[in-house]
Amino acid sequence: MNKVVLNAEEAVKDIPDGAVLMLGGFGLCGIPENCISALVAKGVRELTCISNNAGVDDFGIGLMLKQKQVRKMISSYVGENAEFERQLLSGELEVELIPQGTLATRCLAAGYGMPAVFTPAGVGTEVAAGKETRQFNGKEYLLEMAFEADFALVKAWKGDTMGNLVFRETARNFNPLMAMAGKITIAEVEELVPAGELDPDLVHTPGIYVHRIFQGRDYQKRIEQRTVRKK
Amino acid sequence: MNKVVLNAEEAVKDIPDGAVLMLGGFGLCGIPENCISALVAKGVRELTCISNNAGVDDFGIGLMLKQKQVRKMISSYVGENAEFERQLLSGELEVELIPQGTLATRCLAAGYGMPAVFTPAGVGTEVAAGKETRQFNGKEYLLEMAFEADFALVKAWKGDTMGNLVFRETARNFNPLMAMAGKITIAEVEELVPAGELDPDLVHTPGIYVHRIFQGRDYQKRIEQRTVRKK
Amino acid sequence: MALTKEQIAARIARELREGYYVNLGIGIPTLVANYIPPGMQVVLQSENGLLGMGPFPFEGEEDPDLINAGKQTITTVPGSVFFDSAMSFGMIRAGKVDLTVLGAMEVSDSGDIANWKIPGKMVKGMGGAMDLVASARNIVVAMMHTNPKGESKLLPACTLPLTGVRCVRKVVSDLAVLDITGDGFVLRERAPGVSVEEIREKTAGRLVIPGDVPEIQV
Amino acid sequence: MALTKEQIAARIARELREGYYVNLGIGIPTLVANYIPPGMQVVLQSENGLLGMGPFPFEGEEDPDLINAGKQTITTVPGSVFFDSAMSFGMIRAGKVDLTVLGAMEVSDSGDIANWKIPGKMVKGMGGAMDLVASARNIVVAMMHTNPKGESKLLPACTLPLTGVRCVRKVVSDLAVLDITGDGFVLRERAPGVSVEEIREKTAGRLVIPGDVPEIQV
Repeated sequence: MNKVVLNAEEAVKDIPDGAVLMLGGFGLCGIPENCISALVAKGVRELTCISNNAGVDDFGIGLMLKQKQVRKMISSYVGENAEFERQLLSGELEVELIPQGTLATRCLAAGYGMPAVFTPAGVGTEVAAGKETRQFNGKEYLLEMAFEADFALVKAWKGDTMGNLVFRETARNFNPLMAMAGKITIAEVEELVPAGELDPDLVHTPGIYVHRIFQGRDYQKRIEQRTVRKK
Repeated sequence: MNKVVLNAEEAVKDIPDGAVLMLGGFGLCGIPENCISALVAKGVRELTCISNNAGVDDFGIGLMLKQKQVRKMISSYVGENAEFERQLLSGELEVELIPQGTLATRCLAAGYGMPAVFTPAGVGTEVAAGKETRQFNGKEYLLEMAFEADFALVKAWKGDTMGNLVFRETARNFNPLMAMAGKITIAEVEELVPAGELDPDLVHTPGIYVHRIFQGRDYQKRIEQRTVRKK
Repeated sequence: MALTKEQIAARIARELREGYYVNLGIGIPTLVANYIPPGMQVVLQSENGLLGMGPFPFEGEEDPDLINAGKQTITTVPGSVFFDSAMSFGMIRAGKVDLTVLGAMEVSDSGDIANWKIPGKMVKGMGGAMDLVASARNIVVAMMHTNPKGESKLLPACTLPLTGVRCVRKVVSDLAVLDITGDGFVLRERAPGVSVEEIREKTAGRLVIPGDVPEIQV
Repeated sequence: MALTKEQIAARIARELREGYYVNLGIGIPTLVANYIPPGMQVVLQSENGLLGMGPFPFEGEEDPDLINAGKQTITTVPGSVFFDSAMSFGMIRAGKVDLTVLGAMEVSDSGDIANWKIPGKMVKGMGGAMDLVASARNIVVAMMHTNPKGESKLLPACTLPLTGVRCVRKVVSDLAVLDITGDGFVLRERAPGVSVEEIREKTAGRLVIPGDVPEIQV
């Protein structure tokens, strides 16, 4: 039951070309930095990435885009990335834009064994094109399918050797949802502790959902919009 | 934003005859003891109670059954209660038995604004009678509707004045789900603390779902099956 | 005199009530937080997973793990709580957020809204906007009444790709406050010194003028 | 010699593998926990909201907030985690539990199971059984081969109301170990000293005997 692997390289070594990946994070907050670096180093290609955002030019998923490792992005918002825009306009990259709550809920559905969910998001818009709709109590909903992902790459604050995870502040975002949704879930953590150190009442992701875990290193945790007030 | 009410009596005072209630707890573990006592004292009748279990003869929902306050139980398991059995056989009480996971998921659906969910539980059994079924990826599912409850009565370990809740051990069970699902949610807590005392990373139920909260008292926390080993 | 962006935000803030849970979009809506009446407690939701958003951090106290939906560094307030994105949109979908304030490129007189995509321009995505407009019980749009060319943004039907249909309940523009009812835009208040005639002229969608229209208190 | 309940549990425990997440039902299945091979780490799920169920507490250390799905007082182990009932059945439904062991009143040769209701008797409810059998990837049933009257409980079709259809993968009875395949009950092992003939006689459902049938190692 020790799910610990040595490092990011070992954790991602069997991710093949063409894999469907989920990557946690919102903007650059709570992204699996170590896994992304390892995927860039490994050079795996033709990836489909399910991730709320696509990073920036020189960080996050942007690093994989720069190496042309990504064939398709499934995201809710993909601004802040010039290389992304170039590849999209040139047709090198495919993008599927879906509402943020739908993205989250399709992850939840996968983790909870629900094959599909109903959401009103996108009813009457181009997002509804080709989708089944249904009324409940006079309100219209879209039927949205649970995601299927080969690997989920998530970043937690703390984790234990059995794969139990705790997230910090808004770096939680999509991470616990994707952790539940991956066929294989790889978690990188800022602090890896022995089983029994985490309060069992206060774990966000039970280890049953996590297959590999490692102690991450050299976290940059970049800030996209540094907004402050004067003292 | 202070959601604190004085006590259970005040918290339940507007629950009318015929209301649909959700009551948290699994067996006698994590049940809203104070709210139940107040409902018994108030004598409100013709209730529909959505609760995994129905208490025992002299505790929990059993106290309300004894006063004939309950018209219908929606539960997954209703053993351990002779008065319950008597009322059921005499036709005074209606019972709808539904699978435990379906019960939990229909609460979740209500709290997450999902009008219905698909679950395989009960496919091919009498639970499926009259229900829509649908295949996804070759597996059959039942379409189950989100619950609608007028009031949810839940018991937490700690809570703050803004209604944020933390549960303890397996007393969590259905409580956070029902807390999300009630039109009006009433939480009783073993320890009520000022806003800001709970670690915001470690709250189980955000206060947005909770309308009234009070400091409970005289908790009995009865044990149904005391199983021990010798030292 | 048309309202400034700050005045639009201040007017919208008058829609707040004690104990409201509120989601504020990017742009003018964000400014609404500056005009919460003193003594009124309102909880700000940030859909990336926070209830109880506080002001920007003091210089040097930025925390990369603590951002809002606009990816800005923020702080918490006492009673704040973090959660994942599914719960965040779950509480939105379940109608637990009392008021949602959004910007818009176009609004129709039946309450349709377009605010995410301009054909021919790079599309960045809808983020959480489609979830918010489809789910929120009470949506107020903060917007300019006309575009830079002077063309009305309050239309009989949106020309841009829709974000949501029949969802906007109120528009507060630089010129007017309008409720959207089954009858179209109902003019409730006008900016100080702005005539009903000017508003009629700049509103392409169906406009209802219910007798006397008071000026917005600024 | 027919197996005792303990021997049935011990035989089922041989289906466990390092790192398995396991849900054990009430009755014989609960006993399986006593036969986990030394050194093998297996995590027990209790569907009321716990991964990492430990043994009963020492006398005087019972905690009313800490019970299993049978409502018995229990303990945790290092690495335990609590969660709500939706997540509990979510992980079951998503197939994250490697092995589920249940009792049964009847099992059919196509893998149907009946274990919750006897017509004419007070019905207490299915609890989590329907969710477990509909969702678990690998279901082993622990049961007596016959009822007290000597009638087979391994049937061509269940006579009692079903708990789930085509879900049981293996039966370990007091007489035999049988896999359920598309062909029916495939006899894999027999209790020491119990003849294939006796098993054939006491199995009403379709029985496949694939050549030599070894005895169960007890």
